[in-house]
Amino acid sequence: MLSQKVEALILASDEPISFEKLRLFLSPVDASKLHGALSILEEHYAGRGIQLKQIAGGWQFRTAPAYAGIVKQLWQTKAPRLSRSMLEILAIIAYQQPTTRAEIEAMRGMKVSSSIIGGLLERGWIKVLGRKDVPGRPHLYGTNKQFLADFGLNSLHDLPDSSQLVDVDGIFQERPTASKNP
Amino acid sequence: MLSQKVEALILASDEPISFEKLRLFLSPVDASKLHGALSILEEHYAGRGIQLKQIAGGWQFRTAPAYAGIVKQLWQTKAPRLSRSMLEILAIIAYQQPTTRAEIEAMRGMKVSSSIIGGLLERGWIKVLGRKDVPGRPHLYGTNKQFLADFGLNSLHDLPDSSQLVDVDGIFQERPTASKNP
Amino acid sequence: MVGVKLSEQAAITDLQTMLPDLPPVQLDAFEGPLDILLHLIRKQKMDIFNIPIATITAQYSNIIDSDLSLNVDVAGEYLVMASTLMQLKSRLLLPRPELDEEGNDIDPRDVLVAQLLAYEQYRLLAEEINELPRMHRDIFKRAAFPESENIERPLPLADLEALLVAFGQVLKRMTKEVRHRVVLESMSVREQIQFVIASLQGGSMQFHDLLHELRGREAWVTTLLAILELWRQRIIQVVQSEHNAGITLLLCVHDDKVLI
Repeated sequence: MLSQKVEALILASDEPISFEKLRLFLSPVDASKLHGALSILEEHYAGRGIQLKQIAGGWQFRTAPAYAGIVKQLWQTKAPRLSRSMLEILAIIAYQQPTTRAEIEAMRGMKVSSSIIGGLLERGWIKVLGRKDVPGRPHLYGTNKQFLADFGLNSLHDLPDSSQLVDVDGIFQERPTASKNP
Repeated sequence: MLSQKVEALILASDEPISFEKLRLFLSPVDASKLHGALSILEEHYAGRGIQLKQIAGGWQFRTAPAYAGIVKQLWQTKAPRLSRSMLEILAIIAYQQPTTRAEIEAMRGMKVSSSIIGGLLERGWIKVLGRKDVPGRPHLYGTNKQFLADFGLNSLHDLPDSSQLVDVDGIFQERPTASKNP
Repeated sequence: MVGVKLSEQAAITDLQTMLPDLPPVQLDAFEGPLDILLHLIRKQKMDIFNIPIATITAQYSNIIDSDLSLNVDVAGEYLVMASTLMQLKSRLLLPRPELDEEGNDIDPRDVLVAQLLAYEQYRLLAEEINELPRMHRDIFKRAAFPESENIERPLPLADLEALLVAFGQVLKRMTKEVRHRVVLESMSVREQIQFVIASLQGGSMQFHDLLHELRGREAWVTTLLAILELWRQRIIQVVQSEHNAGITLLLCVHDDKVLI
C-alpha cells in the first residue's frame, strides 16, 4: 500500500518530490519504510519505458533514455500546450507587477510551484525586478520584453484592462428565450 | 520492447493519446500487437498507485482514485464542489445533446442562469454545436472532449445508466387509469 | 435548520398535524418547483401517478409562502407552478371527466407527472455524474513533463487567446473581491474570528463547509462578518477559483509561514 501511495504522489507532483515532503504527506510513516518503498519502486521501474529517478533532491518519473527517439516524434507533430496554471500565473504577474509569489498564491488560493516560475523565467516571459521590503525579502516578478514579443503585443497597454475586458460569460451568452413551462 | 515504447509515449503525452497516434509513432507496428501491448500494460498497472486508463478515446496515466486524499495535499486546496444546478444542467446537456437553453429550462421547470452556462463553457465541459433552426435561432449545446477527460469517461456510452433512461411518453400509453384523488 | 417566524408557526403546525413525518424545509434547499413537488411526493411515499393534488397544493404553497427572501426573478416560476396546481385541483373537481378524441378519460395531471418523472431522472443522473471519479478531485494526472536527459521537451508556444481568457478570469476574480469588501462590527464577531482561524489551521476550507458546521441564521451572519473582517485585515484569503465554483477560505501564507 505504501509504495502505491508514493507512486501516486510522484506522478501528480509538479516538481521532483523530496523524501521529506513524501514523509510529510504520508505521515505517520517510518523513514525506513519509506526508503524501502522507494527502493521497491525504483527496482520495479528498472528496464521499463518509464523510470523513477532522483533529480535535484527529489523523485520524479521520466521516460527512459532508450525511447528518446520515439518520444521526440510526439513533440514534432504537436507543440505542448501552455498549462492553465502557467497561463494564470503569467496573467497575474502581467496585471499585478511587481508582485511576489506569496501574492500570486493568495490570489489563486493555491500553491505556485517553483517549476512554473522557473519555466516562465526560462522562457524569458518574466524576470526578477528586485526584492520586496517585507520579512523574508521575497522576489518581485514582472514581465519581460520577450513576453511582449512572443505574444505579439506592442506594450503592456495592449493587454485589456478590467473596463474593456469582455465578460467571458457575455461572449457565450445567447438571447434570453421564454421558458416552455405550462 | 513494444510495451516499453508505448509506456514512454503515454507518459510523455500531455493529453490522452489515441491508438492511431501510438500506431503512427511506432510504425511499422501490427494493430493486433499494439492492442496486445496495451492490454499487458493495463493489467500491469491494475491495483497500483498509477493506473493506465482509456479516456476520451485515448490512453493516459492517472493516479488511482483510492489515493485522492493523499495526492490532494500537493495543492493545499480542495477542488470546488459543483452546485446541484450546474450538475443537473450538465446532465441534461450530456444526455439530451444537442439541446437548447429553453429545452433545459422546460426540463427543470426553472430558468437557467447565464453564469452556469458560462461556467460550463469556461471549464470546457460543454460547447456550442450550432444554432437550432427555430425562431430566435438559439444555441445548441453539447458536451466537449474535456468533459469526458475530466469525468474519466472513454465515450458518451460510458455515462451512468444511459440505457435505463425511461421513455416518459411510453409510460402513459401503458399505465392503468388511476382513480382521481383531488 | 433555521427557526420559523412566530407568525408562520400556525400554518406550519397545521401542516405537521396533517403530515407528522414531514420536517420543515427551506425554499433555498430546492432547485425549483419540480424539485419541491418531487420532494413532497417521495418523502410521503405518494403514488406519483395518483398525486393527491389538494394536499400537495397546500404543502407547496406553505413552502413558498414561508420564504420571505424569494427574489422576483425566481418567484415567477414558483408562482406559475402554484397556479398550475390550483388549476389542476379545480379541473379534478369537474363532475364529468374530460375525454380525448377517442373518448378515453384524460387525467389532467398527466402533463405534470411526465414532467416530474423526466426531471427526476436527470436529478438522479446528475448525482451519479457527481460521483464519477473526477479530475483534480479524485484523480490526478502527470503534472510536469521532464523527460530523460536525451530529450528536451520543447517549450510551449505563446498563445495570446489563451492568455486573454486566463486574464479575464483573473480580473473577474479581482473585481469580485473588491465589490465584496464590506466591514461591520458586532459583539460576537470576535468569537467567530477565533472560530474561523481555528477552522483554517488545518488547511483551506470551502466557505460552504465552514457554514455547514454552524446552526442558525445568526451564527451564519456573524461568521460571515468575521470572515469579512479577517479578509480585510489580510489574515485570510477568500478565493473563488472559477466562476460559480465554491469559495475557498485559507490563512494567508508568506513564504510558507503563516502570519497571524
